[in-house]
Amino acid sequence: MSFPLLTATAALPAVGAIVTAAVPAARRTAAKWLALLFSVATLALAVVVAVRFDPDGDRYQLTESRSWIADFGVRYELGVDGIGVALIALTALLIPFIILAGWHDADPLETKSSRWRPTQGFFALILAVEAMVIISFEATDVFLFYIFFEAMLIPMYFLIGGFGDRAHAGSDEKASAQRSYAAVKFLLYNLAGGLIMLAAVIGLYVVAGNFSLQEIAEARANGSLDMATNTERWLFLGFFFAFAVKAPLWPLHTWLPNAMGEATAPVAVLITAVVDKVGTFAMLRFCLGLFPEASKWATPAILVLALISIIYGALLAVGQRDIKRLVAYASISHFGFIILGIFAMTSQGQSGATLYMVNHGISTAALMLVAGFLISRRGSRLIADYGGVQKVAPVLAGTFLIGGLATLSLPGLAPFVSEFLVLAGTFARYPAVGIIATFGIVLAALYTLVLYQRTMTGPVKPEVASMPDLKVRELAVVAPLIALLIVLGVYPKPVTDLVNPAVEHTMSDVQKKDPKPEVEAAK
Amino acid sequence: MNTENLIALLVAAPLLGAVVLLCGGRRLDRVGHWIGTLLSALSFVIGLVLFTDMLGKGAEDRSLHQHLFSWIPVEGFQADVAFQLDQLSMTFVLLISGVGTLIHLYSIGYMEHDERRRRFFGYLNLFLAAMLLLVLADNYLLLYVGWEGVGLASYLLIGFWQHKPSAATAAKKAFLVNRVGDMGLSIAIMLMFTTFGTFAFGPVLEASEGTSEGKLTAIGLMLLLAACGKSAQVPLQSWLGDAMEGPTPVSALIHAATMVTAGVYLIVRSGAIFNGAPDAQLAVTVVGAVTLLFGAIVGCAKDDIKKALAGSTMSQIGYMILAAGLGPIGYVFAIMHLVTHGFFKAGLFLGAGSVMHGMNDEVDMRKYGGLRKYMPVTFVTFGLGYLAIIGFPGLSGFFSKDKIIEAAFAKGGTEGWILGSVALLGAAITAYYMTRVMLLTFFGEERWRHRATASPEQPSAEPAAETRGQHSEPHPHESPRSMTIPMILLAVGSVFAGGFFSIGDRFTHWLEPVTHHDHGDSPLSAATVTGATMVVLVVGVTLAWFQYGRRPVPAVAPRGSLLTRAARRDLLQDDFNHVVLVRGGEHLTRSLVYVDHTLVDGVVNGTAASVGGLSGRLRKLQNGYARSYAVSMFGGAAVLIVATLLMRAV
Amino acid sequence: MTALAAYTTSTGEAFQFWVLGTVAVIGALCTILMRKAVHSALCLAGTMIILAVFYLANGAYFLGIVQIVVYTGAIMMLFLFVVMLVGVTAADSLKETIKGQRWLAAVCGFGFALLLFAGIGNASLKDFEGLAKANEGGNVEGLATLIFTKYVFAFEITGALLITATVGAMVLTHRERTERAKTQRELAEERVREGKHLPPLPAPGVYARHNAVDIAGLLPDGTPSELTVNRTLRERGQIRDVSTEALNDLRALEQRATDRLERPDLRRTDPGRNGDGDSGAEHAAAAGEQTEEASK
Amino acid sequence: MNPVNYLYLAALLFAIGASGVLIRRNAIVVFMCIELMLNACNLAFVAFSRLHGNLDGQIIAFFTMVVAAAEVVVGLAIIVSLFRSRHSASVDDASLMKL
Repeated sequence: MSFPLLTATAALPAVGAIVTAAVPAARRTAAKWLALLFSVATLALAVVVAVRFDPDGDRYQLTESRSWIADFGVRYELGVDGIGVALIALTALLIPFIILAGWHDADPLETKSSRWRPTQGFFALILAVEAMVIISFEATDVFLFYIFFEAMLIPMYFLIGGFGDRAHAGSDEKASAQRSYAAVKFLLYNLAGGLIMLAAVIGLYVVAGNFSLQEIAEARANGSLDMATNTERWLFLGFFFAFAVKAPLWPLHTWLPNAMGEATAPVAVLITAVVDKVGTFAMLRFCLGLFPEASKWATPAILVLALISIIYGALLAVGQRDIKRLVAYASISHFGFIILGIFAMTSQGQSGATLYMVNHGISTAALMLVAGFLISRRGSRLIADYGGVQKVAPVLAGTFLIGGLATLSLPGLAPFVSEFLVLAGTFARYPAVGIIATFGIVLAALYTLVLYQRTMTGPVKPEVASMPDLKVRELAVVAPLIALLIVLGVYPKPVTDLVNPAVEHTMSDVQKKDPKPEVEAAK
Repeated sequence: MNTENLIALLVAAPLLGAVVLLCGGRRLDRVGHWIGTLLSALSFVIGLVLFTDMLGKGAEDRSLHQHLFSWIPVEGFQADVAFQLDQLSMTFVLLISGVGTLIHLYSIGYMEHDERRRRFFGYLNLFLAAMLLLVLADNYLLLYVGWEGVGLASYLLIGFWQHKPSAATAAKKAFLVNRVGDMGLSIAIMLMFTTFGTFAFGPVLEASEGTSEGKLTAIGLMLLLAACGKSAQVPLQSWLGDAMEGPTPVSALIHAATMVTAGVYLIVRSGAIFNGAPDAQLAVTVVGAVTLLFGAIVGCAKDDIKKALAGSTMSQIGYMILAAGLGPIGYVFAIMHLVTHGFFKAGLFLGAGSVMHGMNDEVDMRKYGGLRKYMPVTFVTFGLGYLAIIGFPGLSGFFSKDKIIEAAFAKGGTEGWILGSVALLGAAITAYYMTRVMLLTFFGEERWRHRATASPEQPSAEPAAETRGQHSEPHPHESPRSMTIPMILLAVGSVFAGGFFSIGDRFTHWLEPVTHHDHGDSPLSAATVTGATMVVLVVGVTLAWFQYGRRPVPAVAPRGSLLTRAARRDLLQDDFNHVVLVRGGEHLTRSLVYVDHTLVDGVVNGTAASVGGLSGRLRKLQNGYARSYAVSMFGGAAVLIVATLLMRAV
Repeated sequence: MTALAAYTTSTGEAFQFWVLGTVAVIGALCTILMRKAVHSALCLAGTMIILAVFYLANGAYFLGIVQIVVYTGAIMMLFLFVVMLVGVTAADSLKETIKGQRWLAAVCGFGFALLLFAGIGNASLKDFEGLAKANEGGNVEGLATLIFTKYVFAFEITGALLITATVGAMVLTHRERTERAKTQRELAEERVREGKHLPPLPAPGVYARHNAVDIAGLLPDGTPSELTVNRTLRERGQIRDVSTEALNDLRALEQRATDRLERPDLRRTDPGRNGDGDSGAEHAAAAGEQTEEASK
Repeated sequence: MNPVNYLYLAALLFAIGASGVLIRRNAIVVFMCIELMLNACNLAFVAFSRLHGNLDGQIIAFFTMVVAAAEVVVGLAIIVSLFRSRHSASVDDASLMKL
């Protein structure tokens, strides 16, 4: 057996987390550098994975398989398809920026009510999350996936509840109260989903006799394992519920605005750009892979929910007065698009959805991190407290605008490609749904531009008059992301080539063909 | 050398300029404007090169094609980055890059006192790049990129003076309204994708013959929606008036000459689709006709010179759309009017800018008057533009507009009569309001002398207005060379372009391969139409002269008739939007926020609370007294015994 | 008849069962109903003795004796000992603290009894072997053989258990003095710090008629002072309050004194100094008389 | 008379003892009630040994006594130390199981 590359990719940040956590409190900066080092090393490994991965090869590559809990047929099975590779790359790519952006977020507070804040703990937790996310992108054993899918919650809980945003409305006590509320809400929602999923996992074991994704899928394919229709539907619902909470899909979304609002900007990015992707990814891999029939059965309902998410999230984003909550609701709307693309069951839709996961990660990271820099300068999350920033900090405003334009998926920036693919894919099968979803792009423009206008333009507010422009560290965070947005918007071919074969596999899982155009013009 | 490869450079040059200028930082402040101007000039030169090269070829094989790279390759969905340069595109390329260059030049002088001039030129270059991409794309998706790109550029430029809330709002409004149009475009593309499996011009337009009319109508209407958004046609016209918040060169370039005509380009480009969908065509003509009158009426009422010109732009584009809706009869004239309009309207705007420049950025025409002595060049150029737009015989407008009116009649049937007469009416009103502008600005007494401070209801467009102007009496003066030269060149264009095009139907033949022109059978002879046009022209002018030329003009606008007041408010369309969309939207979002907080969240919190309460009640059982535990133990034992007994009994 | 005939006992035993059984049940009930632990213990002892008798009647001679000796003799005495040691708390107030506890208990007990009855009732317990055969070698010998053959291990383990129990009891009850004993000075300072009872506690009231420690001394106003009596007595509520009768005695004495000396009752005519003085003298006289009476 | 009555008597005593355990608060009395229950069991054992005609029942009863003795010793010790620590022998005072 060759060098276990995937294990290494997942293990490296875990080791990094332990090492970082072990750094004595006095050596705060050392811990930061260590964390950064490890995350960059992980990125390097991820690149190796992406290079070693052959898009036209088998469905799952770089596979590893060891027996783990023999009695229950639980195996330590890893393997990546194109989608997995793309998302692992995204995760490994974002974490260094998150760490860099959060460089000072966990420093001890200077306020007199300051509790001692374990700086290195902050970074250790981030690395731990990275490790778990990566391994859950790699796991091809349902049980293995489930374990890390759930374990992720613990570090996230501490990240949200422990290291709050310093820029809060009201007193420290109020802030910490809101923070713990948000953290607990996050935990409860996801645990509820997880428990239901656990039931479904056990049910799957009872039905299928093992946890291996590939074996079960094969068994389903060659008919040696046939579930009763209702069984399959219940299991599907069990899985889907958990993923829909994580994704988050309306009406299970309310934890996200609280979490993103209360957490520091980097952690918010970690939530929405990295952790939540596990949910959509798992829909694609497990829901469609294991329960194709049930997926098709549930598609109409899910499409409706996705539509509601898109429109509803956008409208609420328009209504927000808090920058971070606004971004959160925007993300809800975007997740609606992703889920729409997944369940449109067309190859454009699914490629688009996968691409969307990557692009949304990057664009939200850009927007949210810049917003974080903005907030850290003024010390307030309320849109009303800003105005005319563009005058005093043009670079900050410019990056903010680009992030916003990416969020409203302006052509030429990465999200446009994915969003249009999703829309076209959906439209091809369900024209009405596609048209309604298209309204989302108008609303996206509305909330983005309103946000930009209220914060950046207009007469300069006295509070922001002395606001410094982006520092080198911050620029180092934002510039690469923006460059990436533009590059992927102009030349997304590398990613699509990576994704397409995987999508074809999924399409064959659900035994769906793309609807043929009425006029074969091209031929 | 192979000329295809130059096409990319057309786009690349201004794009490079934009990148350099926007990322370059302050060190470029002193040379930035020149870089921008040179790069746009460069793309104009490249355009000329390609043009000459094209002229060298036969009419049929003039269309060039350049495939750069595959953009979005997905199963069954192939989008390429590829350019197509045919006669239509070429016309636009020359117009855009030419006028663009002139306006760059103009801006050097106009924006001299603005410390963010570099950024301004960056935006202008960005606009040029996007606009060229729009007209050069060989598929609808790439066109969409350019389409949104120009939207972005116009957003940035309208809101260039961001410290003014009005400007920021106007920019946002423009972008949003355009987005509605873009929605139409994207839906149209999706329809094409599902119908034809592709959205490249070639295959789609070929295949559109054999396609069901219903599909084509749907696509056509969606394209029309897009065109309405971009070209400020009813019902999506509301943004154009506010867009005048932007610097005047922007108004000239984007909101008069080029971007707003993108809709016309889209419709003409998709001619094949519209030919297959008469209903869609009818819709197009109706929209055109309505906007034609709408814009003209608005133009009559505005006292803000730029807003008046904006109204005129609206109505002129209405003409083009109307012509484009007429099908093969009208395509050519639509484009022709587009080009000539590009010249004279840009010239008019530059003239207006020059006037404002000399008048301390005063925009209220009622505070002008008698300026011809002070700024002769502006007066002459503006006057030529004026003559051109009202269709004075021999000038550009005359030819193009006249042709459109003919074509309208040539549509035949009642439609033809209605459209034709509407066009005629429009011509009359055009003559009226343009004469009004002319008289108010350059003739009559000098109302700007010893006048009180600026009237509050007309906030001046330029930021400096707050500092200088207003308080001191203006000293009208001619603008610097860099501003007058473009005006002169444009004036030349607006004088001769029309004649040059239509002598021997040059333009028609030039565009023949794209638009497949056919002369409809007009119920009226060309002469009759021309005569009619002349008559209405004279009527309009005299009317205006009676109203504004003879009597002194009140410095503060009289209350005016109901129609006037409505027209001042853009025929209440904004109020409608505000009441219905803005207010309604606000209430909707507010209520949704409430719902999200109380209902969706409330359900969850409610369950949590109820569980908490239940557990609290259960907790009471655990009173900690050993004896009560003992009771339960004992009871349990009893139950067990019962169970066993029953078991044995069974 | 012989096969089906239920094994019956002699009428003597039957009579004995019915009489003693009733007594045993009554004793048990008293055990759980008596307010004072001592009484409960006594009732229990009675019940146990009765049980011993029943053992004997059932042919378990050894157990019968053991029951009397070990249980009633040792264990119950141990109980009483502990009661004496601990049970100073006055009788349980039978007022139930936990709501519904008593009813639940009653119901449970009653229902449980019913269940057991039902169980026994429908068990087939018709024919008794009788211990005649088993006991022919003597009951004790029989038990002994069983203990040392069949149950030898259990027996040994029981021994171990007993040892453990003893050690455990010692450990539990043995109190290691962890802190240094306080010196008198420290105690005094503590008292001062707490600010109560700086002087030693007052002595119980001592009178000629009854000078027991369970009599509270009287305060100047004639009310008894709790402090003067031992805490244990106080908790047991075994204080005899003599304040009233003492006062009555005084009043009677004065009455007699006035009668004997035939002096007009000044107290009513002119209450004054001399009046007070008289009463003081009378006090002394009364005291003198009392001592005389006590000495007789 | 049928010796089964002894069993009934044992059952009755057991139930009484049990209810006593539940009703009384004084730890000592509770203990006595437990003793009562044990004795009831012993009676049952003895009756059973008579029923089966062998001595095993008595042996068990014997062991029960021993165990009971041990239990009493330890239990009373516990009560004593309890009383020392909290000056009361009431079981309710030791309601520490409540959070």
